[in-house]
Amino acid sequence: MEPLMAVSIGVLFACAIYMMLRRSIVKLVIGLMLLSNAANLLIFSTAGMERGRPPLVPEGMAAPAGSVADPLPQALVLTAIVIAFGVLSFSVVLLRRAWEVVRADDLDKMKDTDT
Amino acid sequence: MSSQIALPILIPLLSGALSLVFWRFRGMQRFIAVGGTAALLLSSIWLLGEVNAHGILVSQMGSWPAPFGISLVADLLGAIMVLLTGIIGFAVAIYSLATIGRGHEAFGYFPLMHLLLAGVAGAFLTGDIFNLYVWFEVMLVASFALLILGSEKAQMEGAIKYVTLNLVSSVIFLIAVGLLYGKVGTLNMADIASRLAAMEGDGMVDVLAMMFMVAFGIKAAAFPLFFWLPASYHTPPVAVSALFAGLLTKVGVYALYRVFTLIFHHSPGYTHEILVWGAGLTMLSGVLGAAAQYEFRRILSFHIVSQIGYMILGLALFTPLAIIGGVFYIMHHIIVKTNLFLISGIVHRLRGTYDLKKLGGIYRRYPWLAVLFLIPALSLAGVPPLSGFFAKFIVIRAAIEAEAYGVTFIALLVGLLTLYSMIKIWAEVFWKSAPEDGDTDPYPEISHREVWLVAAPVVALAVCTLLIGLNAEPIHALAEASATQLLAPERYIEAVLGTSQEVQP
Amino acid sequence: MIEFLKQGLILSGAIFMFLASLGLLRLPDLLTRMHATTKAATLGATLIMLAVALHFTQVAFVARAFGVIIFIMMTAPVAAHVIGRAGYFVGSKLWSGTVKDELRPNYDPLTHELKSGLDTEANARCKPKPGEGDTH
Amino acid sequence: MVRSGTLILNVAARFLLPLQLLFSLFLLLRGHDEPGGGFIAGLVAAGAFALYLFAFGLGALRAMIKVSPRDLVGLGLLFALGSTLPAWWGGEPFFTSQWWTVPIIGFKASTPLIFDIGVYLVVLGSVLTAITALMTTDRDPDA
Amino acid sequence: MIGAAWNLLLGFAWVVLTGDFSGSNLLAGLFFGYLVLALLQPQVPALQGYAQRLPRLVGFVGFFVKELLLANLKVAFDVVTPPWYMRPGVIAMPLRAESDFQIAFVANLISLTPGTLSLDVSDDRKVLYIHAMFLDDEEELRRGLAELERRALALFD
Amino acid sequence: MTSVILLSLVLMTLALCLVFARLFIGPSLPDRVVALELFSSMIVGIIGVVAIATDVPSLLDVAIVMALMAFMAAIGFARFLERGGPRDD
Amino acid sequence: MMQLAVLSGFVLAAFAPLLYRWLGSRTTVFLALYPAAIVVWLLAQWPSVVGGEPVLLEMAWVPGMDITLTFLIDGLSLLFALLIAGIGAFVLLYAGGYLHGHRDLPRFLVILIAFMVSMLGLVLADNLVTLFVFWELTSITSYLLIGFNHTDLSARKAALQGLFVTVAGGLALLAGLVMLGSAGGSWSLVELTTRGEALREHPLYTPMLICLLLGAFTKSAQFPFHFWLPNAMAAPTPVSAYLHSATMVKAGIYLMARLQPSLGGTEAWVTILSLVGAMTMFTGAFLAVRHTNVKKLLAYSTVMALGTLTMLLGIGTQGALVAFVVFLLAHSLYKGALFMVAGILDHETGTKDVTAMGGLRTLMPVTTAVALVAALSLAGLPPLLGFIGKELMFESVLHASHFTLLLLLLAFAAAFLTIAVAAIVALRPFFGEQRQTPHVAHEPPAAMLLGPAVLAALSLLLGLMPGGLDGLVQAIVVGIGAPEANVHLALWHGINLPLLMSLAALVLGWLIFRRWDRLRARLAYLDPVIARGPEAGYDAIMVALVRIAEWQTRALQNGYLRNYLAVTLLVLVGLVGHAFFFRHTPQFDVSISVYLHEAVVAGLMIAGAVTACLMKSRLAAVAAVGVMGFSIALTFVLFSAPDLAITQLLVETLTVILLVLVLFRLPRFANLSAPSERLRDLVVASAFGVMVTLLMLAVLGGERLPRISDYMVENSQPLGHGHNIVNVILVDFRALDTLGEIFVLALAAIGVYAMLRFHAAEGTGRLPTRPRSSDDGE
Ligand code: NA
Ligand code: NA
Repeated sequence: MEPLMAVSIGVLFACAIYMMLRRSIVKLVIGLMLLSNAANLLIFSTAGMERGRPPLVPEGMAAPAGSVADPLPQALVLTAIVIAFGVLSFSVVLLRRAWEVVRADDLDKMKDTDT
Repeated sequence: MSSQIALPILIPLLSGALSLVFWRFRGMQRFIAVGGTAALLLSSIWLLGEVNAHGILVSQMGSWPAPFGISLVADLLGAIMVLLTGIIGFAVAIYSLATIGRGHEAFGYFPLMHLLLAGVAGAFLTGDIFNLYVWFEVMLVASFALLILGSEKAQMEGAIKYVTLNLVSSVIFLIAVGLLYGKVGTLNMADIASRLAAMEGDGMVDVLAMMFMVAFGIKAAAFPLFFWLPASYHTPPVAVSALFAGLLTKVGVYALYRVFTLIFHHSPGYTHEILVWGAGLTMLSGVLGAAAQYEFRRILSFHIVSQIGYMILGLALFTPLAIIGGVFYIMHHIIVKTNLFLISGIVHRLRGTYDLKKLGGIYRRYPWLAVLFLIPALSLAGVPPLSGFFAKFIVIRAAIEAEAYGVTFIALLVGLLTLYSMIKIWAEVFWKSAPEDGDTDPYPEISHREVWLVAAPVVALAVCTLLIGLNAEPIHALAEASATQLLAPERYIEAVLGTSQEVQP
Repeated sequence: MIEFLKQGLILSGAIFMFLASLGLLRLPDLLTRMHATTKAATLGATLIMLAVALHFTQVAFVARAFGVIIFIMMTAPVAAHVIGRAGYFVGSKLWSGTVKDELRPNYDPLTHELKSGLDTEANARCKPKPGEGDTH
Repeated sequence: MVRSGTLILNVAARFLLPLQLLFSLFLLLRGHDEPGGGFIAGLVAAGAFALYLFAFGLGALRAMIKVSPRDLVGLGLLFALGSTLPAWWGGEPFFTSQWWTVPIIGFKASTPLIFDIGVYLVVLGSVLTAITALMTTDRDPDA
Repeated sequence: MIGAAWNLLLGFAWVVLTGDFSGSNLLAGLFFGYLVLALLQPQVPALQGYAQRLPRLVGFVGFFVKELLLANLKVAFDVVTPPWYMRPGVIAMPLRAESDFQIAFVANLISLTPGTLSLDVSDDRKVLYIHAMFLDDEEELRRGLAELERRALALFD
Repeated sequence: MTSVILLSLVLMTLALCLVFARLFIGPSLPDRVVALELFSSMIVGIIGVVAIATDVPSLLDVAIVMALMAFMAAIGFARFLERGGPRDD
Repeated sequence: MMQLAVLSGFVLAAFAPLLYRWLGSRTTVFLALYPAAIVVWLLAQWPSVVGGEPVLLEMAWVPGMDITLTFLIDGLSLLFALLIAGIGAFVLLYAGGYLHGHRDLPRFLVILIAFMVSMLGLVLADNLVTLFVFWELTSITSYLLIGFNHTDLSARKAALQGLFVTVAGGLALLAGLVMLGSAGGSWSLVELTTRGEALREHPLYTPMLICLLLGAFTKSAQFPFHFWLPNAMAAPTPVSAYLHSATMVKAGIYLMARLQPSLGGTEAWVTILSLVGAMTMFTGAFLAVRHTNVKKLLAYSTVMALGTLTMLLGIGTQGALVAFVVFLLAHSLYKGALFMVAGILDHETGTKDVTAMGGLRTLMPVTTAVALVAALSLAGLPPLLGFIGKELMFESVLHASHFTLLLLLLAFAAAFLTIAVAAIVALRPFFGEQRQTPHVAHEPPAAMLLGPAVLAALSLLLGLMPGGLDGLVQAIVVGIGAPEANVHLALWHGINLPLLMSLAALVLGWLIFRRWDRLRARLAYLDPVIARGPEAGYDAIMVALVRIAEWQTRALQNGYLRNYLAVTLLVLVGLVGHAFFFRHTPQFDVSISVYLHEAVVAGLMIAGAVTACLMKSRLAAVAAVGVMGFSIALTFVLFSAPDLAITQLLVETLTVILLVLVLFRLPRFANLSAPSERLRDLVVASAFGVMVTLLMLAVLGGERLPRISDYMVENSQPLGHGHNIVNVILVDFRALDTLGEIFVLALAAIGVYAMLRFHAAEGTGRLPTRPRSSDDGE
């Protein structure tokens, strides 16, 4: 499954980047969403994927019998998902405020702060 | 007892949480701002003292032995950076009392400031690569929020670029961490280092090094990844600019130092050579960017970029002397650059603009401010005997001794152009007479209390600059000790992993 | 026996789900599509959860399986109502085969008022015009 | 004017809210042993309030939860930070977990649980802060 | 409501008394509680009609599942066969239900029943607008809907 | 994994594809929202089957959350439409 | 500790304004005591130094960097220090009169004293770095002095020019000093003197020499860097008298003399120094006669003198070194005096134009006398010290080993032009018919006359009794590289070639003086040529600098986010790609086991993402992203991550809600990019995607190490008391991550709240805002 995921994640990243390179801020935000999702999947699948063995210790046991999916990347991804959610909600609102202030969805019209 | 390493992180976190709880109580927030940053400063002084006395300190969070839990590690570089964070935090907190508008205070300025400091301190102290990512994000989101506080048009435009490019950097970092974990199965930096050392010859190490280089290069605003910085740093309230200017990019630089001395130091002929070129181009493009500007804060912003080049150069040359120079440069720069931004804020307060063409006459009206400007400005340009001179001198000496003549030339040229920029500000803002007929001042008089609040941090930082210059020996000794540690990663690894047996819970 | 029942439930649930998706794809207008989704998917999920209840015999898991059934039955119609209503009111086109529409005359798109129409029974009985609904 | 909700939605919200909140507490408390925990539980609770918000509007939500969501955030952060301190008090590194058994009911209290409660409150408070802020400005046109 | 609360209370009391905190024991407690309440019902006015609800509920669920399955098959048949046999339309159904909860309950049940979908309730809460898929026999449909409403409301008596 | 379960899984994921096709085609926003809503309902079913197939009851919690919360997305969309968002958007 | 005594001058400088508040116009007298005391101290070192025993006062500064505050007092530094402190004292007094009542006098004194101390430090320092420190300080302080009339644009420009040129040279000097220190293995001048042999054979000798000389040449206004010096006459005259005659410009000369024993004598040294020096000498003298401004005349003649000194160092014979010392001293004395006279003229008449003055001898007889004596020394006429210097100069040029004829010609030309300058300066204002000047001239106050009078008198005295200098000159000459010397200075050497040359020069010079006005008119034809000289080069560089800067900014910081992004990503792909293909041998282990439904889920994920890109409608794109999110959740379900699946779908749901709430306000998608742009972006995006895929495959296929998570799996229950390992990691093993993460969430919430409400609150005026105290980001 991992090689298939590698390709899928590549496509996801490509989509994300493509969206971010557009001039519309809305597309930029959608690109950011795709980007963080792709990164999370990458962490998840690069560590190896395991079918049907969630990292849970059965009731009454000290450790799972046999191998389980690596819990650490899962915890990392969980953290990353929540962080991405926070960042994304911020960006979404930022884009709305930017639209209200600049009155354009066109990023090319937002270059006053550079020279 | 090294558990207190966490204090410089927990104190600002606590201050931030408390100011959040006291959201509606302005006085309380201001009190926490001063008290919290003062406590941070004290704890960071203590930490540096401890590290200086006892070597690298390690604390295993949750008592989980390394590499399984998260280790906080304070080596000299980390402790120095934390101390600088404390200094800058305290200075900016005082300055903010006078300059931050009520609106900003009412909408979370102080909690955001505390949490920014927490993120920065966390990044300096963590010994875990993913935890570093988390602190980066804390710092980043705090900076996002500080950047947009006020919702001006320019802030929004700047913030979009800032946010986007920094998020890209975070994602690159995250990808690199994911791949690294997949490869070596650990997150503890010391453990990564020792495991990668065992894998030497596997070219993936260099590939991952490139990812980290770009990720941190963006954070550090290195060429050609710095776009977000000049686009945004001049837009928020000046206390925020000062905080950013002093600390944020330096976290990127710190991360480069950490990673490229501890983890990716096996093929410096490849990785560090790229860094050399990056450093040279960063210096040059930053300073040229500044030469094209006529706005106080924009000039200063571009100079952050160019100075970052010097710091990276110290790392890139990768000789003991160069690392000393780099560390010295970081110490000097954080103080000086923050101070310059604070001064730009005072000028703005007095004259209502940052535009050099509209400014003037400050030298005549406020000679004390002129002197206060000259100290950091000349220090930034590397004029002796101020702090910047020694920083530049060591780096250049290292470059010449490493026979990197091309980059030496750039470094010297950039020094000249930096002076040119500072002199431009001096001539336009201070010497030139004010454009609309000299001494008529349409701006409200600055109150005594305000003067004290804005001048105290500026004076204190200027005194630091002078002291670092005139009494360079202790700072140099510190930088030297820090460089020795950085160039002996096995000591770091030993400190982190070696203690793991004793703290077994 | 239980194994056989379980497999039957799973398969039929899967089939209903497939039918739901087919319906969604094939049916001609929003409201008819919603019929397919709300019921068939709910039924499919219910059947599968029954299989789950048979599979995991512990009470806690059986309870959870029934919990899923109950929750999905509570939420699916609400979602359908909300979407259907919104879709209708913003003017989704009705299928040309639609035989009547007793709502249209009682709805004021400007005020979003929806009358019962009981006072003017005649209105309620009026014939629908096929294809209308996009007059916003 | 647009009504904040329909009758059907309102009834559903009124029924689902306690259900979802209860479920979120359930997820929170047994998250240490089964899927769940502070984040997930906080997100579920936030979703529950969001539903209520959509159905009854901002005023009703404010009347119901009384405290400002922002204060929930602050409180949660203090909880989470506070949970790290007992270990320090006992001379162990921060975050070292402490376990106590509550005498009568046999419930196992622990710093990780307090920490998770902090996480729960922060997640809930943050999401609600964002959503209510968005809804508020949605009110007055062109605010 | 009071009946249900009592039942719950008795169930928990059972659990505590037996000292067995498993789910099955709670079920048992609830069942015994129900029995007790059914016995007490004639004496206590507040519990009026409580015991009758359970059989009604069981009957209703059976009715509902039957409807659900049959009508689903009808829709499914139409979906898989190429031509459309359906004759959709929106009808107004006068409501007997009065409280918000009752109205919503009826509306959701109608939505879950294949072939019908509650769109909205009129502002005066007298009429439920329903989208129906098979209006071949409108009167039959209206009768079916009324029957559903009646059975549902009976649960509240 | 028995063939029935595998068949069911394939059937349901293919069903997801059909749903996605509707989402892609649209044509109006409500159509897409319906598709999304159905998508999430189907996932509940799939989770149930996977739970049986892998013998992991913990997955039921995922299904419960899905059943309880996923319809919120539809409610959000509906709100957008009701507040005057363009329906073809 | 004498070092600190000298450097305490900086503190004295800082207190000058305070002193001025107490002492008023007597401040300068008081302050002059400081250099006077230093003179006394220096004179106390005289016997030892002249006795061939240099004084070395050791003191540490930054031992870690081998930087010391050690003072080296040998002949050379003693002479320079005496000149600096001595003339400094007079200049202070003079400034008190010249700027009497000027509101910026206190500030002026601050900088002047700081400059003086820096200059002293420069010549006394034994450590290369310390020398450089003071070197740069003189540049900065002189910048502030040149720009004293800071509201005047031309003064600011001149100051910048001086600074830019000298600091540019200073940076080259720094590089040179570093090379010198590294090559010589020491940072001490004394020690380096003994290592000349090794240094001259060091591979870095030539670059080192060039760098050091660049520093010296710019500071000492050597051709082609001479232009800044005349422009620096924008400074008040005391500054010119001090900096541009006696002290700062001689720093470069000092440095070259210092380095003579370590680096001198090579082919490169002789060639560069004598040619540049001679060229400077001639250029200075020639350009001088074009001017009527008395300060410019003197400034160019200073350029000429500096050139002469450089040339003499280049010639490097013992005679040349003796000539160097005498010429140096003579020049300092007469030029200091003449500048102060020029200042008196300016101050008293209100003009600097010599053609506007005339017949002042009756109004200011003392000044006239002083001017005459100093000018005679400038012209190199007996019996003044300048005469001895010039004769010795001619003598050593005649014995130069290289370019003898060329040097001789240029030296002769410079000599007669200088005589003309001397005549113009000393005769034109004071003799001839009296002219109307802006002020009615009269003798200046004594404070202003004292300095020039003493300096002129010294010129005369030392000319008459040069023997008193023998010891010092000998000490210096031995110190700077003559193996052994036996110096006897005398006014009269009999009739020899140099004397004849002097006579010829006198005649020619006189002729030029007589026909000066016509000559000036003729020379005006040369203006376009001169305008294309080095100064034009400087201007061009400054213009080019700004142009390049602006071009670069337009090219890089162009404001287009997508360009920034594309560049950033391409850099990443380029660097990573290079490392991947050239540093690493990829091994892809593509064994794949996939169930159909898993593949379908992955496909749906991709389909959702691609659809999100293709959709013309925003909400449809959001829905497509939702599909992707749900598919990811399903992937988590299929691959044993229930916690992740729950989180993912909750987050996905809330994100949709959030997006929908926000998008409601936003405009629809507009198609803004051209097809070519889209293609370009597609290439960038694909490159990134391919990179990620390849990296993942490489990691999956390569060697992999055991995981730390095994420990967590083992210990989650026994030590962490939890059955859900992921949760135990989140709240225990890696609780610090989680703590950071909830702060991120909290921060995002504050940010969102502030963004939405701050603005709203301001709009309704509910917010108490102080005017102007909150910064606006203009
Ligand atoms: Na959890
Ligand atoms: Na059909």
